[in-house]
Amino acid sequence: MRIAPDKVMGLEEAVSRFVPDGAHLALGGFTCNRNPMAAVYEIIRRRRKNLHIYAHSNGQGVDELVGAGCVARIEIAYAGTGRFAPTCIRFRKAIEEGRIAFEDYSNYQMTLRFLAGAMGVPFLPTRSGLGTDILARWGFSEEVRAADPRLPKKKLVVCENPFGDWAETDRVVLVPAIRPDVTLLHVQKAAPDGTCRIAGLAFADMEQARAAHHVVVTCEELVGPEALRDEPERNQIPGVVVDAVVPVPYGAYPTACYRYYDYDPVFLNDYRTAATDERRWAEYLERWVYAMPDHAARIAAVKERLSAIQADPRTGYATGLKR
Amino acid sequence: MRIAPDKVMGLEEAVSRFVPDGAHLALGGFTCNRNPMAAVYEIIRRRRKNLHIYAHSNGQGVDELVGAGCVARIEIAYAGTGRFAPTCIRFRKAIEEGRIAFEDYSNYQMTLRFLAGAMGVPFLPTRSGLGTDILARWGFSEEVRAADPRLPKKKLVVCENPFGDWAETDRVVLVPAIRPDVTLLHVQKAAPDGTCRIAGLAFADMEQARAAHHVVVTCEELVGPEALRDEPERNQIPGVVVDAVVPVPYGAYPTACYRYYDYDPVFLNDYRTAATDERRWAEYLERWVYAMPDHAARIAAVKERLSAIQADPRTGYATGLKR
Amino acid sequence: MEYTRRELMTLAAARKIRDGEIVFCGTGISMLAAMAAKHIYAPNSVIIFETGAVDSRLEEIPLAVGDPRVMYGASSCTGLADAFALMQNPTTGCHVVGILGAAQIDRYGNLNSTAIGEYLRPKVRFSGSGGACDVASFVDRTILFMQHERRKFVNRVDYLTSPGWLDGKDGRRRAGLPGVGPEAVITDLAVMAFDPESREMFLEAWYPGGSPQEVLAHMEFAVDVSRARELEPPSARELKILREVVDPQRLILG
Amino acid sequence: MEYTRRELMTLAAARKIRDGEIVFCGTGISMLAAMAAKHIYAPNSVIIFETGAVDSRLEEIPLAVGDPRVMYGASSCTGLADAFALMQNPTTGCHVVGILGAAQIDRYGNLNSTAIGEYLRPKVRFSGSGGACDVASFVDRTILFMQHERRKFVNRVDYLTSPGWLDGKDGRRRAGLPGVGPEAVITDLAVMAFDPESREMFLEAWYPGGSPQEVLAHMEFAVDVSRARELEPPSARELKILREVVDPQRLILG
Repeated sequence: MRIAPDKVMGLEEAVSRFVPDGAHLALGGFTCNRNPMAAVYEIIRRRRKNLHIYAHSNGQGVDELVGAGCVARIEIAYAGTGRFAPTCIRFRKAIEEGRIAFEDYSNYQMTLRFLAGAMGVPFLPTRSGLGTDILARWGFSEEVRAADPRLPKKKLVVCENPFGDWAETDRVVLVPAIRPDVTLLHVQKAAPDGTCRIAGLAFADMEQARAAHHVVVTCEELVGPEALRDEPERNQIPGVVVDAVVPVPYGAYPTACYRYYDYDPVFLNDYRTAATDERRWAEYLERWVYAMPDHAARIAAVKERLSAIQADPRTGYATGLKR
Repeated sequence: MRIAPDKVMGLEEAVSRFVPDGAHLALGGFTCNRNPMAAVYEIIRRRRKNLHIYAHSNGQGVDELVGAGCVARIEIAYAGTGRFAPTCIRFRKAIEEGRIAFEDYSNYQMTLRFLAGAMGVPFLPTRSGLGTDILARWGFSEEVRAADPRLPKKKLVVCENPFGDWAETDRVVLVPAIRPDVTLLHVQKAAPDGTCRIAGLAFADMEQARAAHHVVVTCEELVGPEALRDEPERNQIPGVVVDAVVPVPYGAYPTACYRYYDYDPVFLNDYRTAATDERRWAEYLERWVYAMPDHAARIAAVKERLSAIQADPRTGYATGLKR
Repeated sequence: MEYTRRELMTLAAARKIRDGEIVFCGTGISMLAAMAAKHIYAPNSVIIFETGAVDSRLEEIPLAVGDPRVMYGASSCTGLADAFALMQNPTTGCHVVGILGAAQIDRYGNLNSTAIGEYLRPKVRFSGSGGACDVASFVDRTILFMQHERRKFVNRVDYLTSPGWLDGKDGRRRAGLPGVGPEAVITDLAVMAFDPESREMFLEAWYPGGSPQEVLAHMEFAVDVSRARELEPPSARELKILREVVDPQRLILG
Repeated sequence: MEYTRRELMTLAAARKIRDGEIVFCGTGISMLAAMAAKHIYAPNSVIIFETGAVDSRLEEIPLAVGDPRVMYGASSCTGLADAFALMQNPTTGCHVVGILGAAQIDRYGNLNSTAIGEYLRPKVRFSGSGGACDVASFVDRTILFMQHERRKFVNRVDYLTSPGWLDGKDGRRRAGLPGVGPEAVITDLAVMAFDPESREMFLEAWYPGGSPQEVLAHMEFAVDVSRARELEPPSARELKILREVVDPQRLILG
């Protein structure tokens, strides 16, 4: 959080200030939609290490960070991008080869963990997971937890209902709060003070932003200071919780940004091919990330594809897109 | 909840079907804003008895229901309408004269209780109220609670943090879920299937609607079945949770309805005068509620005042209104 | 009329959806089944996604639950917190039918979509629960999609991601779970159901041209086949709507 | 320059608000103080309401926190759940100053806005907590408004609605409450503060024309007056902005 009328800065500055090595990081968006990809690529270009990632169903962003070796630990519910990669490929390899530590939750559990952080409470209750290995199996041992003040002492706790059988519930699972150092979001519109207006589904962006100590927002359009104040009920994120506002057109590419552009099926299919093979993967990173001075250069390199993914004003996506 | 493409009905039918004597009832809106007044007056006209009310900061609606003798019990955080009545007058009299049972909570506690109901969990945690009489003093005794399956066995429970000192929290207050029989809301726009679009602050309407078994929505404008589906992110309430949609212009009068009309300071000041005296109060009820066949008649009786409270398109309220 | 097994799977699941139900959709074939149900048998069913879209119109088939196509024409689009609350809340949750898939299933319909082998150093890692564990925990009944392979119908799942009937009988109730539980498993060979007492899987119907023996040969555990019959093949109308309205590009039908 | 006590009260509270703070507003004079602070001393302060409005512009003075005027020009307008979460969350909550009023106060700044007499059958019933208990529980510091009357500054509040320093010293921490606690009480006679060790109320300043003796005569309990001084009267600029910009209709100033 930061209170200032103008938080506009470049992506280099925002990543340099708010995403150091070892940062605990949450990513907005969902699978192949509104991932903060420009910020992800900037993090990879800066060769950040030892990141601790909190994710619900993050697809593309998580996979590229893991694949580039930026991630030491991840708490996650789902790593996939739908049909393009039912399981994220670099994520899968990293786990099968023992290169990252990880712990599994469900999507609702992760959402509630962000919500608990946003609410400033240590936990929230749910019935999700009773009887499952999500409860029984921990990714981080009791010893690792005891040694690290950034990890809760327990993964999940089952609690008998202290109100008897109120709400016909015998017991609930308590999920511990997450308080990321920084949450990265990509939104359609933002004002200089950080006020954000998200079109379409907000996923868990609201909870992820409010849970974090710092929030970096990339946006398709930077609007004037007053432009979003005429209908404040349409703004999901108030300016006060945001630290940096970075205008980045196509900042979610190759994932979708509702009402602006669709995911790029050509790129995502090429990505799958690249991710499957070590040599091709190294080439991908070199060509598409390290060699690019910034996101604008990356977008310029695919500019012939952009017309195909422009959003139809009626549907908000690229109607009839060859997928 | 009800799944049907067309839930439009008259207010008589909606109240008759969903608000029987003894119903557990939640009211939307806040103090002098967007109270479901048309529905409240219909309930009074039908001389409903023994209602159990769940309210956060409900002002006008609660006061008129209590004053008309419809209410047996109330769980509440705040009864007032701002400057017009810092404490609701009929509410105050009813408590001082021992005519209703009541129990006090804070606004956040009540909001969380509705949210817990909406989430289907028996309780939610907060730090609010530690060390206070809101925790220590119960309005309904342990015996009353034990005898009534509609009341949780305990008012509030203090719980040590099972995650140690996670989130720097030693202990939290657990607040029990509320599941009203019916929630009454007044919104700006609704579609026949129950989809609602609220302009401006939603208060706790979203949580109150989702917590309830049934939801009756009155609306300023009934729109076509497709009219709200172009921008679904602006609809706070999905059709599935709604049981009845009742078009009632000026359905929140004399409280405000953002972007449609302001509260009526003349009426609210007259109301205060009436509420203060038993004879005048009986006259008020007779003239303004019982003698009116419906809400349209009531609005027709004040039609010369309506121009003064029309909302300014720029501000959403009656700019410069003499208050 | 010719049809593929994938088409029959889709229709076998869609036939189980009742009008007026809320249908929770995952990715892939479960999306097809929900759309087919709405277009063929259950016009008043409401399709919801864990991402927060309620009553989506789905003019084009989404390739993920985060696909912008799930937002089209919805009654509301909020986020995950709201969508899962709707399913956990018994008032709405008990009208929800969830459609899920997985990598492994056991005789009680418990699902694994996390890992094969050791959890911490698996032979094969999958995507993880996503919303599957949540849906399987909350909603009234679930319909499961599986490929019918011996390595997938196992005595014990390597990781129990999403609760089925747990250890059978009243296992769900004992664990504190609401909802009814898994109702059917739709595979590329058969429709399986669960015994109302023991909660053990049994064969409800095999696909035309197949046999109970073929089904049993593709499972690590044996199931009761005494109640089984041959499934009705798809009608011309079912196939027409599936092919022309639901997935004309054959993005999921293949 | 002439001024009313209500004007001085408003300004005495407004002077305590720092630039860059988030100001939680209740109804009435606390709204005036927040607006005066923003217009006079703290242009980058952010006014929030429990109803969910964040960074309201307040072109006209609201008569209640549910008044549609709180929505004008805000950065976001959601609802109560979100507003209280912002205050309970330590990241934002520790930048919030809450301005509250009550019917009774004790030496530790504990507030009663519920009832005088027996709780279940009170002599006088008030509105109840509203958001006051929540704000007093969560936020970093609070500024309290009181009428300075003997029956209001009492040895023991009849009902403890909103926590101050509880029983003094580290009482808040022992109870499990975050935040710093009450910082000042602004009355129609004086500004009171709290001792950093004992957390007992003491007299910080009396109003021009008054005296410490006058203050003590209006309280049931005695307080230390040795640190007291006379308060600076309002400046012409303060009064001009208060009268011409903040409440030109004198809706709250009277």
